Amino acid sequence: MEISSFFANTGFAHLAWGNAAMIGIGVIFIYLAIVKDYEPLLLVPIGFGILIGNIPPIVGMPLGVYDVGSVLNYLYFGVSKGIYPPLIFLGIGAMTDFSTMLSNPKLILLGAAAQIGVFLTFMGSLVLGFSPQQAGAIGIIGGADGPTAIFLSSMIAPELLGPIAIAAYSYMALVPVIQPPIMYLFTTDKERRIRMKPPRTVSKKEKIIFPIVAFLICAMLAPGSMGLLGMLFFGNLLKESTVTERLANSARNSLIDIVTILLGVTVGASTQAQTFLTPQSIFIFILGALSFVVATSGGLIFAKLMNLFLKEKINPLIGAAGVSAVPDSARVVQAVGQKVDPTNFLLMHAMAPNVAGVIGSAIAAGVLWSALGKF
Amino acid sequence: MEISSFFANTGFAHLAWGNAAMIGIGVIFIYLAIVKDYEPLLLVPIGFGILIGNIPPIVGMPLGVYDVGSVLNYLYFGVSKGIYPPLIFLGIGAMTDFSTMLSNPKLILLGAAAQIGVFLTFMGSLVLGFSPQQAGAIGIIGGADGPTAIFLSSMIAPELLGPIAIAAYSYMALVPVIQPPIMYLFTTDKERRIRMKPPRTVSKKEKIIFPIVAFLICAMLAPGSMGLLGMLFFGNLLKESTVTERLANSARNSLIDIVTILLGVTVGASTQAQTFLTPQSIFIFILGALSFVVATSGGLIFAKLMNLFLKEKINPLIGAAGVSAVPDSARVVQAVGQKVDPTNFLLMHAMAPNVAGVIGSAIAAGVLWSALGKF
Amino acid sequence: MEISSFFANTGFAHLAWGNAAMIGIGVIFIYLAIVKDYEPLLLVPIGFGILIGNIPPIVGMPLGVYDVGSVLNYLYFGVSKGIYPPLIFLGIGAMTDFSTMLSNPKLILLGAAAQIGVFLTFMGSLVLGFSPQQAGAIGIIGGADGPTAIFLSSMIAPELLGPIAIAAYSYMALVPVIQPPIMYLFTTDKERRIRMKPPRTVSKKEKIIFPIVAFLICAMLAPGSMGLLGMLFFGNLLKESTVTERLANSARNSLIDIVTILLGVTVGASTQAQTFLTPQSIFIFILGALSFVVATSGGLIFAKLMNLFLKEKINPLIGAAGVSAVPDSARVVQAVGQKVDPTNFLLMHAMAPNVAGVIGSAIAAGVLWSALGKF
Amino acid sequence: MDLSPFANISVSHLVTPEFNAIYFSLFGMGLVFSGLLVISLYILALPKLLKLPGWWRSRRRPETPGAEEEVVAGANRDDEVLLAIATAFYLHQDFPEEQEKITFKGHGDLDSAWKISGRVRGLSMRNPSAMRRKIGGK
Amino acid sequence: MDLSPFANISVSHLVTPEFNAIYFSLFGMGLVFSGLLVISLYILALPKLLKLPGWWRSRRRPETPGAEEEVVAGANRDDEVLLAIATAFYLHQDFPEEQEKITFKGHGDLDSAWKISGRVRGLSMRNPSAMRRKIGGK
Amino acid sequence: MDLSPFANISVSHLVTPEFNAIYFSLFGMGLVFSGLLVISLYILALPKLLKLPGWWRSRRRPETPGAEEEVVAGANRDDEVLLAIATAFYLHQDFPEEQEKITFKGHGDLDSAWKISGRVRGLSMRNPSAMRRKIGGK
Ligand code: NA
Ligand code: NA
Ligand code: NA
Repeated sequence: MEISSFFANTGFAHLAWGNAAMIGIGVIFIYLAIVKDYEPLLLVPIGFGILIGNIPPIVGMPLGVYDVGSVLNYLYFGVSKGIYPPLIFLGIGAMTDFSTMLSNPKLILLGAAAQIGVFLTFMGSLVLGFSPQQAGAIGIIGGADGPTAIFLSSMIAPELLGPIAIAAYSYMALVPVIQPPIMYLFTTDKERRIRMKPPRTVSKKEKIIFPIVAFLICAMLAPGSMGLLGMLFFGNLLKESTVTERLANSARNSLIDIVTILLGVTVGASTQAQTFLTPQSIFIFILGALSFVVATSGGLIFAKLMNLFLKEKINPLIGAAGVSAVPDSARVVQAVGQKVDPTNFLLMHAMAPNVAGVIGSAIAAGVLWSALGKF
Repeated sequence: MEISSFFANTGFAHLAWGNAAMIGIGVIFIYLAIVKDYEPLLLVPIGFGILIGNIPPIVGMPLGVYDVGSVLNYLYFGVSKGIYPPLIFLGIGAMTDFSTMLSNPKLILLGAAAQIGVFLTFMGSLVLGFSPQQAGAIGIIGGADGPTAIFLSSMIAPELLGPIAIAAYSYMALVPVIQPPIMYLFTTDKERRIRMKPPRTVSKKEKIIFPIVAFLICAMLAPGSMGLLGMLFFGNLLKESTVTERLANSARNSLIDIVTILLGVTVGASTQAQTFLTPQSIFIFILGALSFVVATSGGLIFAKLMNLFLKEKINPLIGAAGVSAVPDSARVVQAVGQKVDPTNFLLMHAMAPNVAGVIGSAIAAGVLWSALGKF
Repeated sequence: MEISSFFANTGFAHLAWGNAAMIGIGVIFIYLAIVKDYEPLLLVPIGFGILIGNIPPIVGMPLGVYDVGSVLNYLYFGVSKGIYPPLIFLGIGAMTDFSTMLSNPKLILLGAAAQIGVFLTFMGSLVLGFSPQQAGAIGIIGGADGPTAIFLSSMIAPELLGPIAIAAYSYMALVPVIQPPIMYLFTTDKERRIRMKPPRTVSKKEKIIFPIVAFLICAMLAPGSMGLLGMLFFGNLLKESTVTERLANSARNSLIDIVTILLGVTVGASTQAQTFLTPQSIFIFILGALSFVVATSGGLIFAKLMNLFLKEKINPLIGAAGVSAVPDSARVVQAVGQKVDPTNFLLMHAMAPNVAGVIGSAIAAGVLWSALGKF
Repeated sequence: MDLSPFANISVSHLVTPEFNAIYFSLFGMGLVFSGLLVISLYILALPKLLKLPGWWRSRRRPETPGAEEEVVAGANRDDEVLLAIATAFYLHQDFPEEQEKITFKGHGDLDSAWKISGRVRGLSMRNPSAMRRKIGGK
Repeated sequence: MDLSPFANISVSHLVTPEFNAIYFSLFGMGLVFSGLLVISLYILALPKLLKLPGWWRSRRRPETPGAEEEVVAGANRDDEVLLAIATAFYLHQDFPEEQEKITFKGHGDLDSAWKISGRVRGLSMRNPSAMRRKIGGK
Repeated sequence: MDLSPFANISVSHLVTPEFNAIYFSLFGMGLVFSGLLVISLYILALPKLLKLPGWWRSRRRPETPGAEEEVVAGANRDDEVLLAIATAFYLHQDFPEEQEKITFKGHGDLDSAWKISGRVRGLSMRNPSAMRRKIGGK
């Protein structure tokens, strides 16, 4: 066995420019997370995962997420089989308070309107020559929910999981940069000043019954959304039931943390330059950006449409929260709203379309899966 | 691809009455847990799981626990392979205090007497035409320990796992309703007034040595009980050793919570009407109720027998705690005892047969497994 | 089915002297952990695991770690596939403070010097007739890091995993007994009195950038160390990044605790006398002891060498901390140093070579893996 | 497609014999809307449903449970309190030096932590004021 | 069996050539009883066993450990205290503004949280009063 | 080898045609040393690198962010405070009896616990004194 073969084994020998570029991207993710505080809980694990994934591979040693028998491959199992996303939804459900949504149900429709981004991007992807399955997985980026995007692409377009996941999380992190310009474009100063009356009190019993009924409705309409929404509403029932607090607590802490760490680092590690830097990926990033723009616009415009019929007007800004990316887009609404009127608190109202958007894109994912999963 | 096929895919199209009935049962479980506070940590997850499991299945989409490749199927793995029960026993061991048992060892025999319910139900099941393996798995319902029942049936009668698990947990939850009448039937007012002298202090060293020796005794006698009792006593050693507090803490909190959530929801989801609503299931529920009655009676009667020989009498009510269902049956003893004498505290004394009953039914499970697992 | 066959099934019938001896060893492990407080978080689980593993096996019943389909076999999967060690390193990274190392980088070399123990033991093992793969796995015992030893042997010499893991953890626990004599042998009273000036303050930014750069350096030089060091430095970034505190918290608490419990008990259970009590195992324990002696000596001597060139001398005792076994060997340094000068605080300084030793042996493991994993 | 990514771009992909993407997308949006619409209608209806007398009774029961229940529930409520006192006293005799700690442990272990959470909740639910809250704030 | 569940009911199932269920059930109950009986006998015997002088000595040792041990254990006990002071002082100079927080962190990390739990326990065990408790309450 | 463990002992195993263990071991130690050496050199160099002006600016920015950022960040800082007051007030009207608990829950849930940790950190980073600490203690 030759020493020279050692140097052949050291990463330097194989380091491709692509890997160097990806490592740079990983460092940027970590930088944005730490210094700009963009979705740090996601970007730090993904960013470090990108570093791990782009250490040039060694032939014959199982190291990467795609090498059968490697540790990363075992941990990646939860991504490739779509196991992590429902578990994350379980934790999210256990920490979500649906009361603002329950107190003002008409705002829920804004969460539906934003899903136009999903379907327009789906069609755009078809035009660019992606297969229907791939197009569906790319379209769901517009849902602005990382777990939903990972779940659907693991089911119908696993070959694109890496770029789709990275695109989804990147744009979710960039919501404070992407959305404001669109919000200014589609709303007048007068509209941005609209105040909404404080939401009514929601009884404990309404909160307890909601997740049960909402689950049945969604699962009946789109069984494909059952995996994600089942866990989301189950987690919420654990939270609201008042008798399972310790379970809700573990679900929204240790469970979701551990799954987030494993999902983030393995998704990051799945971006080996060799497979990641392709024209397809570039298309996916362009389409992803488009989908966020369309989704945001859809929410804003639908809010203005609703105002044509509503007696007490809603502030169209909250339409932008329909893309979900909980709770960042709701914060952006709050921030933009306060710029014109510092005493106007839109955050609570924006949370309604925000969580509705999560449900909406899960339903959309279910529809895409049941339609495209077959053939 | 026809739109009509979409409506075919929406659950409504397939909704069978059976599913509707099961969904009703799931809602009742959740109602009992929240309003009646019956075993909420088990009934809420199982109840919601029943809802998930009875959304009518879609052909060609992996959604249910039995569909290979579905998320629920992966999570159900821990049930079907008997992995979750030992982990739950690990957590239970890390939160169980055996000192009342150590301070009054003769009460341990009450935990053995209650296992008569296991073997009589076993014979009853044979008479009803179940195979020996199925009969053994049904009999263990009388052990009044959900994890033990799931573990044994996953090993020798996986085809009945769903109904057996549901029966076991349902009756454990109903212990406050099932046991009192039997307790009144078999005990006189005078017996119910018997007071027992406070248990002696147990030294730390006794507590530390106990799980080690107890494990060796049980595992030597019934190696089949090793998986469950090994974890139970291991968890208890972590708790008592005084030097592994942080491990015991994680075992009795995040670990057991996470496993309980996954076990509960997947066991619930395994009750699809199509496979669950069979004459067999009805027999199993009848036999399960019977086994609880017999087990309770066995404990009460044996306590009265012991009093024939003991100088200082024991209160026969605590015999009913021998069925385990920790700690509910011990609480029932306390409650019934206080009804005749509000200043009589039986809870501590009832904990001894109660935890002994856990060990007893694990041994019984080991015996049944090693006898029936073979042929 | 004969009753006699039952007695044949009870453990007593099969109990071999080997099992009895191993059970004795398990009890001793637990005794040392509880009474002597030697690495209790490892020895209690391993010790109890030894008890579980040496209940005489029953033919036809899947109970042991090596029986396909048994619960222990599923839990052992994380050991046999090398999944647990990186997860433990993740937690260790999330609790390690590299600032003493950052404040006095030259001490890092002591952590390299101690790795001489790894390679001399490797050669010694070859001489004793072990295969190169086996020899490499045995050599890494000298790294004094249980997870690293388990990871490497699971990759290149799975057949020796049991004895290697037990040897590694045993000697780590015995560090307070093994090291002091060697430290007295190689150092003069005058040297032991050397005081070192307090480490400089390390900026938050240095702490954040360190894990990223250190990972890239190590992974490029020895890609085989990527799995372990990737998780170690990732965990450390979660800790230092200041924006992912909740993830770091779950990693260093529930995650590492749960994995430690499962790893400890299954590694212990893998020591069935039938496979464990072999001449090989005896050789492995002799070689393991040797490796600890050599590693300690290597660190001490290299420290004295450095003093020949350094203006401000370092206390050679801290060289002994280069073997890692974090943080016990650093504590031993502190204790021995204080014996001659009760006001001399070496603990902080000893932590630098101590954590460097962890990195050093992970690199060594990477080198051994990439060299021996092939043929 | 990797080689010539732009070669394959065409609007014709939207409508193929076996799959009409435009038609499907409209349907999909429709389903998303109808799903969330049904949910919001249900939410609007719920408060009224909860007002129905039948519901009141069924929900009221816990406040005035049946005889059998009463025993258990009632007794439980008492013993929680009395037991604490009894335990504290009995332990006081044995480990005077570390009263609090052990008292807590003793209680926590007897009435296992695993169940206590549920139990405490249960009591608060039986407690009228908590119950009132549970039924709807006022 | 699903079709005619009642057809297959018969007591004859209890005793078949290859499996005698009654016999087996009696044996099973016997095993359960003997297992728990042995445990209770052991529990009865244990306190007496622990009284044996030999045990005392072996268990006493930790209170008066051997020379080598003494160094380490003794030193450890001191350094925990002195180190805390030293650390507090040295850190005070560097980050006066956030003393507590960092002091705690600094200490917690140096003497890693991962081990501190075990360590603290260890100290308490070497501490005579704690030891006394450990040996049996009085 | 199990049968005659000592039969197979020989120094010749160290150097075989396909594998020279001595050579390899020297190389291995070399690699370990070089790895840790590079790390220590990097650590020595880092503080000087961090002094470079370019770095300062890029790191300083968060203290004086660009216009767009300012809006969001600034607004966020305010709303955290104002929102707390507003929420407390609005909730006070509805559930006077359990103010604290609900106030906390309300806030904790709206601005989800899942994100709050990151958010709070973020604010502290934008807070100058915290920032100073982050940049290096003095
Ligand atoms: Na969405
Ligand atoms: Na039982
Ligand atoms: Na080491």
